[in-house]
Amino acid sequence: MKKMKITPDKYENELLQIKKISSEMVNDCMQCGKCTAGCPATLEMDLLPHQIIRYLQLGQFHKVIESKTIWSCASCFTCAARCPRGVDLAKLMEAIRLISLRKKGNNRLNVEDVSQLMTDQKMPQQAIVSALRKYSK
Amino acid sequence: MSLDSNIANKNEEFKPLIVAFCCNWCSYAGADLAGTSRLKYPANVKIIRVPCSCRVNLNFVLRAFQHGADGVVIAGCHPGDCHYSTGNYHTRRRFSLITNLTEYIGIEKERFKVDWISAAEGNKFATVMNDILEDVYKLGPNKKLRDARWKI
Amino acid sequence: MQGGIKLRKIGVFVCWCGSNIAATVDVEQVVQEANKMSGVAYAADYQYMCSEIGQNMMKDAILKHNLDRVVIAACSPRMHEGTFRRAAEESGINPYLVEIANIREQCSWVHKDKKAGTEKAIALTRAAVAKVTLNTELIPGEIDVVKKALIIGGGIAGIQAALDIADAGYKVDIVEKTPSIGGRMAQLDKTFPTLDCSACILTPKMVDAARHPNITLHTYSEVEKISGYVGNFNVSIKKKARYVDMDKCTGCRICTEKCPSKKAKSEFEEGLKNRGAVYIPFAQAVPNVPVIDTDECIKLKTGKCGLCEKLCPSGAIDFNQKDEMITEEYGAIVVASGYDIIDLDKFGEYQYDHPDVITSLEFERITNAAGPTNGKFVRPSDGEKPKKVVFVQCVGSRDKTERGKSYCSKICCMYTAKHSMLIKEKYPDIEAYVFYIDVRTPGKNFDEFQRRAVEKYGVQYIKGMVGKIFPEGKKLMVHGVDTMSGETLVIDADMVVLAAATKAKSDAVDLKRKLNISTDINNFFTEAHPKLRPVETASAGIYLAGACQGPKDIPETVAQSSAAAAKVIGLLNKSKLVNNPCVSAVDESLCSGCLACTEMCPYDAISFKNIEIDDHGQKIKKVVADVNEALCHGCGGCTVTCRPGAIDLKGFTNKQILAEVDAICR
Amino acid sequence: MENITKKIRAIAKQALINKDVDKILGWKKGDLWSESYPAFITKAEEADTLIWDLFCINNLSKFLIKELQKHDKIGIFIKGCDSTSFNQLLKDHRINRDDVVLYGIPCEGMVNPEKIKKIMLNDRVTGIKKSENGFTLTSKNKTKDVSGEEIKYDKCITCISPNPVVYDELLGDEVKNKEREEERFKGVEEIEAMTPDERYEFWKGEFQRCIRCNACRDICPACSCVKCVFENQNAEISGKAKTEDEDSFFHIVRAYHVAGRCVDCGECARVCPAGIPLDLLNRKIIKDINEVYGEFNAGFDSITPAPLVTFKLEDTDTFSKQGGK
Amino acid sequence: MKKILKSNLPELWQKISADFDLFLPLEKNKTLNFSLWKEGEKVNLDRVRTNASPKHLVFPQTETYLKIKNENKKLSFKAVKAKGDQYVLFGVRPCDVESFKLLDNIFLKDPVDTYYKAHRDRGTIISLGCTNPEDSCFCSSFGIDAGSAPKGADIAAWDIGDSFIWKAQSEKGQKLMETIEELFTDIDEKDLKNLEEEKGSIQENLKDLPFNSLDLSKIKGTQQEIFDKEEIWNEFSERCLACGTCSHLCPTCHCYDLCDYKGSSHGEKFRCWDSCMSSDFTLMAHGNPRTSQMQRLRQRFMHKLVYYPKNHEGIYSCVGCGRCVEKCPVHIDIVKIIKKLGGENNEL
Repeated sequence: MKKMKITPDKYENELLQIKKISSEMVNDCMQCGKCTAGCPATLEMDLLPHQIIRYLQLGQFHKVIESKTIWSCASCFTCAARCPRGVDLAKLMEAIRLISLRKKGNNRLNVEDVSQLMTDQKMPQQAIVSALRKYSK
Repeated sequence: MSLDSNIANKNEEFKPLIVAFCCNWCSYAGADLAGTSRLKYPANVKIIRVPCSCRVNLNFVLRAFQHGADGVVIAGCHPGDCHYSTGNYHTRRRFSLITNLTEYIGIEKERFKVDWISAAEGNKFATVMNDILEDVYKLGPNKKLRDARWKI
Repeated sequence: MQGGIKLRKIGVFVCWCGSNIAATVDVEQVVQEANKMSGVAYAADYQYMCSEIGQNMMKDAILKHNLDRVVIAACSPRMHEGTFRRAAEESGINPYLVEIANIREQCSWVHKDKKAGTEKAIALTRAAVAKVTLNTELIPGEIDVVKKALIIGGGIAGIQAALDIADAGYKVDIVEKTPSIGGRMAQLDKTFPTLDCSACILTPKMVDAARHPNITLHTYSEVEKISGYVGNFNVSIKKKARYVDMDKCTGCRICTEKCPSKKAKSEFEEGLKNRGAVYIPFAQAVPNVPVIDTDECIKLKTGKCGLCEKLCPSGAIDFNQKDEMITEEYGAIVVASGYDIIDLDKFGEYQYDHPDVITSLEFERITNAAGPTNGKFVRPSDGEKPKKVVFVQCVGSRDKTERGKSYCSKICCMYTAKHSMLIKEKYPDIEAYVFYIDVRTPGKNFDEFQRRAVEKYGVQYIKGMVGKIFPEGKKLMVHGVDTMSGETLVIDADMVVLAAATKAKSDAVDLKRKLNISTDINNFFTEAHPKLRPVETASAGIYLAGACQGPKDIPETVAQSSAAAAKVIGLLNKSKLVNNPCVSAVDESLCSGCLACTEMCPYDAISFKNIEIDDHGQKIKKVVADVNEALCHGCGGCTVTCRPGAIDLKGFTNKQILAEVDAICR
Repeated sequence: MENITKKIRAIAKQALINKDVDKILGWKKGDLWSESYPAFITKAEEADTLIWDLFCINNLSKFLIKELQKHDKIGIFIKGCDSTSFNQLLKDHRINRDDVVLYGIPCEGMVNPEKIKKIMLNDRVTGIKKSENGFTLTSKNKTKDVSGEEIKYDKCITCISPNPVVYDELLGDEVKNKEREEERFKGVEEIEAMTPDERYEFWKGEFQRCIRCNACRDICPACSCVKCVFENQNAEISGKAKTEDEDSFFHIVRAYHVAGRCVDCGECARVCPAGIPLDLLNRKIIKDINEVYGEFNAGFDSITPAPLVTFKLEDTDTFSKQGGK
Repeated sequence: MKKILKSNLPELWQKISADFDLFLPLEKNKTLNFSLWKEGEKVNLDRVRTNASPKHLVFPQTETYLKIKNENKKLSFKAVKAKGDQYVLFGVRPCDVESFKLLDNIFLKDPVDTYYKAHRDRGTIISLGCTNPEDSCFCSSFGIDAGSAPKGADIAAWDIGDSFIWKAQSEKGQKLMETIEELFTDIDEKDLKNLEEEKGSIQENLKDLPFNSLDLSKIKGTQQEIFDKEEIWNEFSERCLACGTCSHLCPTCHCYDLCDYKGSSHGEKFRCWDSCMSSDFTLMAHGNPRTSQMQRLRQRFMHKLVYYPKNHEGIYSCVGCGRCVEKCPVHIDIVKIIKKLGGENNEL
């Protein structure tokens, strides 16, 4: 198994962005694994929830962003509810998902764009609001 | 956060003076802790040590304003934690009335703060000081109650 | 008016504190400015004023320039005020003619800009000079010491402290809330890291304490009120009604066996066993005298029964006993009130309400030969012998959420290792798993001990936590993770032992108020200094021992107890105590006798007296306030209630503080 | 009023003849229609000079301090506000209840000559009479009917203790009409509504007129110190100088010193020769105490401790964000 | 003599205040005082009596006369000159005008009080006849004529209904009137008649004042005898609050105290009004020579009615302005004292 290079600053921006979106402190985590232990969706995961955080702590953003895990997370918040350190992993997962979405490009939503979205009568109000909340950060 | 940086771009003329009366057991220790943890707050804050916040007399506060203070802070142990068991309960009552009275006379409340700062709250000490300075900068120099003869 | 001060010869000494001060404060400039201040006769600076050389430099200057007052511009007075006062005294100046300007903690360390820092340092020095100009010689008063100590709490901490003090020849009273001394340690089965039986080492000490001529036990009693001050505490103790005459009772236990009411859960057995309404908490209890539980006793509730009364061969049962209040005088107090463990109802995932999920303390009882199962290790639910036991550590410890405690409970790693070992020792066929976040075993022979569990007994240590537990039939499905392999795992356990976090006693806050000492955010009592004064409180004469100050294991507790005992002995050994001379004083010519101060004083240190004054030859009788210097703690609250300014605080007089304000406002 | 005067004289006479008291404190009539002043009598024959009319505004209680140093037992006539002052003096341990015989007089409020002069400007008043619904002012060449409100002292209009709260004997029937008591804090609220700068300007303007005569202090039943801090050179806060800062310093400290002890008799404002509304300072503090620490009326009894020498654990404060919690 | 229409007064005030400080009876929150006039202030010339007398203009309540600097422990002293610009004081009633003369007797006699002199010299005083004297007025008892043109005034003025008549009495007055001529018109017969009527009506009003019966010549007894009438002094001092109202409001009281002030790095010596009522009056190292309130109160009236006349050709140190009668919180006033001392003509 090849050695892992620890590169905390390589993905500085991404990590910052994660923090900005999720406002969670990954370094609070003590790797007790309670999130994983309680997670109902681990079967579908290539990286285990606590590993996601571990990799983030080590700056291994690429490993995280490529993992199936972030898409398998059902956001059931069991991890968040039980974490003794008060880290909301679900939020982190969401943040990573967002970044990956953004990487695909053209899905930033600016306040200016909202007006023309409004013209679409079929577009539900809530969708616009939550879209703005998600894609404007 | 520290104001030192901000001071630079504030008008050079105005160097506010904050007189802080700190109880020996909590707030003065809190100020020391702020020091030991190298927290920054502007040098405009000058501390006077009193055994207990209940030692602070209205006269001291007025005298400070008379002689050039732009803000006054009285800091004591949190209610219930007074080293003299009940001293700060009296501070609380007295200065609830006094701060209101001075405000009634025309001294902005922002200039005259009373707060509880424990020996462990170096952070809070710095924050309280930075906050009142922020406010005093907004208000500008205090001209009220000034003793015109004090400085030549 | 403001003048009228006779010329002073003040010496100002500015400290560099290496670069700590000198880096942000232009020390030379401070000295220059100081020289200009009125009253200053000499000013100088030095790298380390607090050093031997620095102090000598000060002493020499005092003699050379016959200075009568001293200002030290250096670190916080909380650091070295005492040092410099002593030095001044050695060179013939009253120690209270020394003032400190705090130009380190409150200046150089908090400012970057050297110009501003220097200006402030000068201002602070000027303030100190202004104050010291008005300082007066103060001579401390003397108070007698009551040669007797009070220990609050009869656990191992209290017992150890009591024995040490008593052996030194001083009287000691132990006040214990429960019917017997012994505390938590009495509940334990074995002790780490030696695995010797807890009772075997504790019981002898309990007996010693009971037998010792200098020790008086007040069991089933509580401290009601504490007044007074170091050397002269006045404590009222409530002795709760036992309904059993301690002198008559022989401890034959007939009553406890025959008592018809058996519903009460035994506190000592952690609720795993019932006890009678009249009971002795445990076999080796000291004193070996039962108490009657008023909530359970049929006689006391309904007036009927009274069986024990009839059966008691020595007629010791006395239903007319009432709570009794006694007041005693003490010179010193040791607080050794112990700890609790958190309740687990907020941790639903661990299924604590399931009978086979138990806390470590319950485990101690179950494995104990004298315990509810007589030492047979069986499941509480069906009395069967378990095959797989899962231990979960950090249950509520290192938990930043409101469910738990942010600190490490310190003892869990070791006793969990102990527990797993005990099982394997007795029943090698049982599988033991330990879920942990970290294993922390600092301490003599601690790590060796824990490794033995792994290496010799094959206890399965899994780095990772348990996420949830589901009962399935007779089994408990424990869902956990091994974070090292990255595998999630499920264990079909028969029994789960939770290492619940320790916490401060629920009545700690109450006790703190009575003692007028402080507690930290977790309600553990705070020591006077985390490193240098670990067993003293901020209140003179009150000391701390054991887990009431923070989680501790037995060796540490015993060590701290002996330390506290040493402090107490040192105190009681003094023939007289000097008290803080910075107390209030009344100017009788100004006092109107309104006595507002007497109402305000937190220590009832101010009373009144009738005097006769001579007003231009005319004799006038009047009432004036009168301060008891021994009781006065010098908070100064009275000075503010005094409208004419008749009562003032030595060392912090109105004039002095006004002078400081003026100096700062230059 | 006339028959109260009769009673006063009768009581005073008896008391002095029977030697129940050594001295009687009451009021006498002056040369002008508008002046009645404190009178102390020791001889029975002087009793007939005592009166009770619309101008007996002087609060007599404070005189007891000085008089009781000379006499063992004193009889005193007291209005509502005098009686609350009396209680305050008891609480401040300045006098003993047993040395005093209290003759209470219910009071419907006193008349302010200044107000009358304003109404009858340049037309000299010669007398004033009670009419069925108000008063009739007579002057050289006309008479005018006015309502009580027009000519009574403001402090009397919003008085909260028209009847004595403590007495040994009550003369006349208690008066019901607590006129417009609820407007007691109107003046305070008006000032509170101003901006800080407006407030400062207002008080500056008022204090400027202060001539430092200390009448406000010397008349005040709560200012009973043997030596006032402003006369204590050592306190270093008393400046005799007439400067803006000294003036405000004096008035702020004076107001605070009577905080929780001021019985709101309003004499300070009444006697101020510069017409500074000092009661607005005292009332502000009273208002705050009521709001922050619960309704408290100084002098309504002589036992409840003053708000500023006690506290409650659950007290809130007015300065910290968390309100002291 | 010239006259000015009341409608022109605002213009007059502006004109004068252009090159003088102008002091007028101004009404500020219900109290009337001589204060510096500014545009929009409420002038009230109807009430005869201002709250405080105008003496503060010539004898400020506080006046610094010496400054001491302390630089690096070196002291330097600097005498301070009297401050203030030229001023015009209008609306002074004859009694207050008279009071200036009484103060002159003290301060302008050798050694001259330079501060007082400076304040006197820079002022132009314009008196005003008392159209409506008040009950408490008793100036006539001191030979002051409320309708006359008092000698002390640089200009004397009267209210004749629609306008004021001004009569210059000194060079100063002359000068002032020249500078403001254009606002004035010459007077005709009718005006003179009105003036006489005004003076007449003033005398009318004065006739039935309650205190007309005062007659100080009836006060009998030597200084010592009066001094010894302790029962009288006791009766009054009993209720005296020892406040300074009387002496501070009195136009003729002139006692002052010398005080020190300590500044940041300097000191000041200043004088300020003192009151013989207060316990620290003439306080000395050994204490106060007058130990009781009785003695202090006696001092005040002995000074007004006995000592001062003794030193100044029998002039009493009172002008009957009636301020003490109005303002004493407990109605101790010179009228009652005079009457008690027998200074009353009971035939009237």
